[in-house]
Amino acid sequence: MPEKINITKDLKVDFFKQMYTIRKFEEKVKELLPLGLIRGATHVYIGEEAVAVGACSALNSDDYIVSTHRGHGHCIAKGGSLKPMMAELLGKETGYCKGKGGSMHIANVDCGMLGASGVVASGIPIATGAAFSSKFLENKKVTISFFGDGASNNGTFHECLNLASIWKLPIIFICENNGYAITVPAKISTSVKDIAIRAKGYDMASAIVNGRDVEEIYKVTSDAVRRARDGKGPTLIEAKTYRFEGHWIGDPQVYRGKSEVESEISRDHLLDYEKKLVKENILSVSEIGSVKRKIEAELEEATQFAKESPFLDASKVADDIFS
Amino acid sequence: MPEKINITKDLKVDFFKQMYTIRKFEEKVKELLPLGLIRGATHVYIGEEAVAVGACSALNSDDYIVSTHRGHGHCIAKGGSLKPMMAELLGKETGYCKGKGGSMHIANVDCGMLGASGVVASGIPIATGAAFSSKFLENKKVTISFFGDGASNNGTFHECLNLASIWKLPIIFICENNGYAITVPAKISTSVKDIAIRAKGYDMASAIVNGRDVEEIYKVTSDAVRRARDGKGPTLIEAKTYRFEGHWIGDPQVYRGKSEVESEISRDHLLDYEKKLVKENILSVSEIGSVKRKIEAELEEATQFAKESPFLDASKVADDIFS
Amino acid sequence: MKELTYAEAINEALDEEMARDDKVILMGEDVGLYGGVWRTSVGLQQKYGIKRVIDTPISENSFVGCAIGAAITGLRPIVEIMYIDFITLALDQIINQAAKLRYMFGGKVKVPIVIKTTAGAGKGNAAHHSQSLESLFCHIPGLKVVMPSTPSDAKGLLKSAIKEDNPVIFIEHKLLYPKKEILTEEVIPLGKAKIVRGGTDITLVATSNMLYKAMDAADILKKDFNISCEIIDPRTLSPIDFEMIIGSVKKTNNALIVHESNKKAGIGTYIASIVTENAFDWLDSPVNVIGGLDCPIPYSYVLEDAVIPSQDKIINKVKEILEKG
Amino acid sequence: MKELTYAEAINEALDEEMARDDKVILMGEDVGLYGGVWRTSVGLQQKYGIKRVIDTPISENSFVGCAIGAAITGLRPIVEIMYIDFITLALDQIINQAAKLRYMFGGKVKVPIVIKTTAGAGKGNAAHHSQSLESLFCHIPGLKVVMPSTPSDAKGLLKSAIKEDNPVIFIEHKLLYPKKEILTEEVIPLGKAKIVRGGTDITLVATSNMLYKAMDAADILKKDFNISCEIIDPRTLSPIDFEMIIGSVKKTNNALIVHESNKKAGIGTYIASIVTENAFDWLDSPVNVIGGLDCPIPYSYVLEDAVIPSQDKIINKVKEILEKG
Ligand SMILES: Cc1ncc(C[n+]2csc(CCOP(=O)(O)OP(=O)(O)O)c2C)c(N)n1
Ligand SMILES: Cc1ncc(C[n+]2csc(CCOP(=O)(O)OP(=O)(O)O)c2C)c(N)n1
Ligand SMILES: [Mg+2]
Ligand SMILES: [Mg+2]
Repeated sequence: MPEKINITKDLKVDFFKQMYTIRKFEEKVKELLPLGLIRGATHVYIGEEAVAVGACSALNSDDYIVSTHRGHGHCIAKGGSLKPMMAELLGKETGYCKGKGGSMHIANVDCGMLGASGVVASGIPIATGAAFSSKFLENKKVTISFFGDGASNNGTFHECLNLASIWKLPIIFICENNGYAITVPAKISTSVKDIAIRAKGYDMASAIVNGRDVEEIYKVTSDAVRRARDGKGPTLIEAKTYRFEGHWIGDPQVYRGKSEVESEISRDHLLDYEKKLVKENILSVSEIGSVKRKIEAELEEATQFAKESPFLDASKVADDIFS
Repeated sequence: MPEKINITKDLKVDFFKQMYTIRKFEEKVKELLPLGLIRGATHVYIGEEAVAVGACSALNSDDYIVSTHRGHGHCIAKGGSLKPMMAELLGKETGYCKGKGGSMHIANVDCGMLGASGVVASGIPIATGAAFSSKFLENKKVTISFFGDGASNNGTFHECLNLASIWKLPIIFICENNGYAITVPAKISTSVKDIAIRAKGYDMASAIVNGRDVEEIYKVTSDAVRRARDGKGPTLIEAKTYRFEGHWIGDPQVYRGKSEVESEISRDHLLDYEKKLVKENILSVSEIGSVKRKIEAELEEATQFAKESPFLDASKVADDIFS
Repeated sequence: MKELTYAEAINEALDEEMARDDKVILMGEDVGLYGGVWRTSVGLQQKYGIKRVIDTPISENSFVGCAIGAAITGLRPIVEIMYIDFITLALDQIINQAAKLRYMFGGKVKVPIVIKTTAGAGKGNAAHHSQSLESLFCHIPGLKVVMPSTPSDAKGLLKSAIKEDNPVIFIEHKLLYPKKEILTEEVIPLGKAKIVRGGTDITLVATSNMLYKAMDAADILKKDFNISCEIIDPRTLSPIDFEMIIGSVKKTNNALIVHESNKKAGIGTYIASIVTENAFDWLDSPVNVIGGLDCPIPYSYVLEDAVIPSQDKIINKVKEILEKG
Repeated sequence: MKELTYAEAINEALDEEMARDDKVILMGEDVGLYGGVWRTSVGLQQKYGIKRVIDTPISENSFVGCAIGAAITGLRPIVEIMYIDFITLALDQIINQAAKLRYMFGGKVKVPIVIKTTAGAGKGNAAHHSQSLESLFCHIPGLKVVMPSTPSDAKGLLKSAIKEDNPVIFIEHKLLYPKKEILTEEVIPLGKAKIVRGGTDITLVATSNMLYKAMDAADILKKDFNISCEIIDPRTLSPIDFEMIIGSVKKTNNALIVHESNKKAGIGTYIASIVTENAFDWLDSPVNVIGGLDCPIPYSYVLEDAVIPSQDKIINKVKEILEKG
């Protein structure tokens, strides 16, 4: 791990704010779903916040990311605003996608978030293409492609790592290895324990990071970003993480033991990071309290905004197919 | 490389016969194509004979292989007869596929040759499935999946190596690395020099063999076959080989230098093996001569048979779609 | 006589066929321990073991291909693709291998494989989890395509599909899983349509979940406008039972086809066209087709509702057809 | 005024568009150094460099997806899929990403990508290198589908496709590459059909290589039976120029559609159905469709000939239609 990268106090505060925002956003989603305000398959990011936050903080605002079916965290970490996000999840005209995309297609192209995708692993080629563009246009932009452990068994993973390697693209592949693909444990579907080892098949740099350690993720990603920007090619980073929630709201989680889940949740990086900031005298307990209240208020406002926004009129349903 | 495997004199003679048969068969194909007797995309195996012969000789007659678009050599090595093969290439009713398949779909299911395929890398899943069957049925059969260096960049390669590994299937993946995919050199399309290294991404055994050394291929494959039969799972074998001919008849071969081709062809394993048999006192020069004449005569007979055979009547064109 | 849901009926078909023939296996994502996200394989891994009910990695093209390879070497695999939208990843193996292997090899192999999946919108799952792609498969020679609308049909047709020696694409509808019915316990042969309701003024051909919209529309057409609809559910879309459909149209002299997938280059206009070619002189009006709007499926329910053929659309089209005719 | 082959005309369109706009790139297998197995990109890598004309690995789904990603971030990629049969590997990216990205994102991106490929039988390449799969793309909302029949159309339409801000599937025909013509040098807009030959008795709608079979059939029908055919080449299959087709049918009162792909759930019966819905009262006979035989493409020329629509089949069908009508 590159030690030279310095993390300022402000950045640490920012890490906390973003992780807390994601956590609270997802809790709100969990609340609105059973009410029918949010519909359809919706996947929350609770437990994995540090990955998106650490990784996206290593990017510039005009760099790109391509997300997964579990995209809210990535969207927030890449600078997404809560109002159009929540409005999108409620299917409203004021949402990022006018209510046409919803949770699984949340996108905020203006801040380089090129979209979530409902088809597992299908974002990897799109990300590879964004990196291809940046190299072609010599605009020094870097792309992060997020995907899960399950996705790493899909053919596009292989094809794109090969493409990125032969073309030396400015891209970082971040595998969020949370150990499961819906109900299927990685150990029965994935032939290697460490997905990072697959980088060897493409002569690619790789790293394994603790997916609960936002600072480590930030540092390792920053290093990969620097190398990508310098034309030194792609990196595969595997973040070992854990999904605290079921794959869907109400998931009986027959595929993992209660004790496993409890023990994982008991090591909550968000609480730990809060304590760490206090211990390092970066924020006092009361400052933390006010940061939290501010975020909660913003979230309430966003929810209100989303609820009050109109639906796009049905007469416009067939707009936006062609430009 | 496993040294304990013994190669009998008879087997060595057999290696030579098969390689010579393939060479002559392909030369006949080259002769018949411009005459219009054989049509369509047809890919000859000249230069790569040792791979099919060494590998298939390690199998039992009821084991399976799945071939590629370059399938004549595999078909012969797995016990295919020249008459129905040549008849198939001439599109005749007496061909293995009644003239419906042709060169790119040559198959001889009865001797475990489950077919060539026109779609690169598409045979890998089929082979994986044959191995799945054998494990399921506990019939101890082993499957070889042949494919090229180009195919190793396709997603199915990745997906199937993962499947074979997690399910411990009795399969051997043999990559015929001839350095080119049509006109595209492996060095610009393939991120690693040795495709065998990709086995690491699936926790799979692997080996690199000299694709001109039929005995080495036989030994390494035999070892992998034994392990597969014993339930010890799959192996990836990379055979470094070279295609002496253009990808198609008349290929101007702009993608590789004349001197490269000449130097490669000058090291002809078939001539070398002939000399070796003489040197080892396995066959005399005159015995080799009569072996050759016998094969040539058989081939003439097969060609005659194919020419004289009727086409399947057009009225039967839509048979064989459903069973 | 027992009442089962569509999901339970499918589960029962799988169970009975697995009990009958130990070469029948089931593979797909989450079909094992969990019993499938649509709950159609609940209990099967527990009953038949992990050897026969297999959770796969997310490798659609390859596990379908693997099933094809297994099918030509002695097994009878059933593969689940969780949503039909993801079948796009497996189309090479389905179109180029499953559909063609037997033909390319001159009849030397059989390909007894069932690919079961689910289609349709209505759950707010947006563009990647809501499509109706049955027409793609109907276009490909060498495949059979089944789309059951009722629990009894689902069970009866799935049992036939599993017994079939050729590749079958078996398409469920995600809104139908909770639908209940007392099972008829027939084995239903592939390729046979069903007259769901007799009528005299117009033939409505409706597939999958659209059957219910057609029935509701027919109720209102009868009650409010005294229009009598004959309703046919083709059940198998390839091959299609033209005999029954054309017979009905020759009687009613009018026809409307309703399906959820897009109209353009779809199965509906194919039916319309063949009916027209064969019953032109009997037609009082052009055969019409209502399909889903020519648009990806949007997320918000306001928009989603606007793309799926509605009862009102059917009612209005029937009235328009009969007024013109 | 110069005479060019279909392949050369395509090459010229690529060349001119690459010269005009330095964001236009070309990627695919063997398109670079060698100039493409169909010779449509000869000389382009030499002229525009390996940065803009890129030989790819055999990774269809991913290099198409990569091109889509590049398209939404500022480039204008053209991707070649060597044979349309292999596009099955890339359908997830085409159907789920290219066709839907703009819509799913509420109009926030443009997807200016051209996927060029070749279709059709006739060269003894058998089942994996001979299909006509255009209908699959016509069925998917969000894609435009072009199928030129002449060198001038190939050039004019490809130039329009490259300028288009939406995904275009551009389907060449492998038998047409050597076809020569003095180029008209028009830029041909997408979505416009062409009346290739005026006539009064029946409208023949023929796509791609079938245009020539229709013209030959029409010659004989004129000469031997005094039947006058109006021949329309739709050129763009999605969106389709129904105005011109329906206008013609209202004049001739009869129609036959001919394409090489399978009839079942194909573009032909869609055209037939829409024409019938809109011109029913003008029709003297049912609109008919001739498609390829419902069969994988066999290898031997005897069998291959039997699956492709023939001049004789067209002649017989036209006579049958007009006798009945
Ligand atoms: C191609 C495809 N196959 C299956 C699915 C259904 N599905 C949705 S999420 C998921 C699991 C993905 O696992 P992973 O990549 O590890 O991501 P995670 O959900 O764990 O974040 C699956 C199988 C899908 N969306 N796309
Ligand atoms: C999916 C697919 N893409 C492209 C092609 C066209 N094609 C035929 S052979 C070939 C090269 C294959 O290279 P490799 O796997 O190395 O095998 P080799 O020909 O060298 O034996 C290509 C690209 C194809 N048949 N299938
Ligand atoms: Mg996971
Ligand atoms: Mg090669």
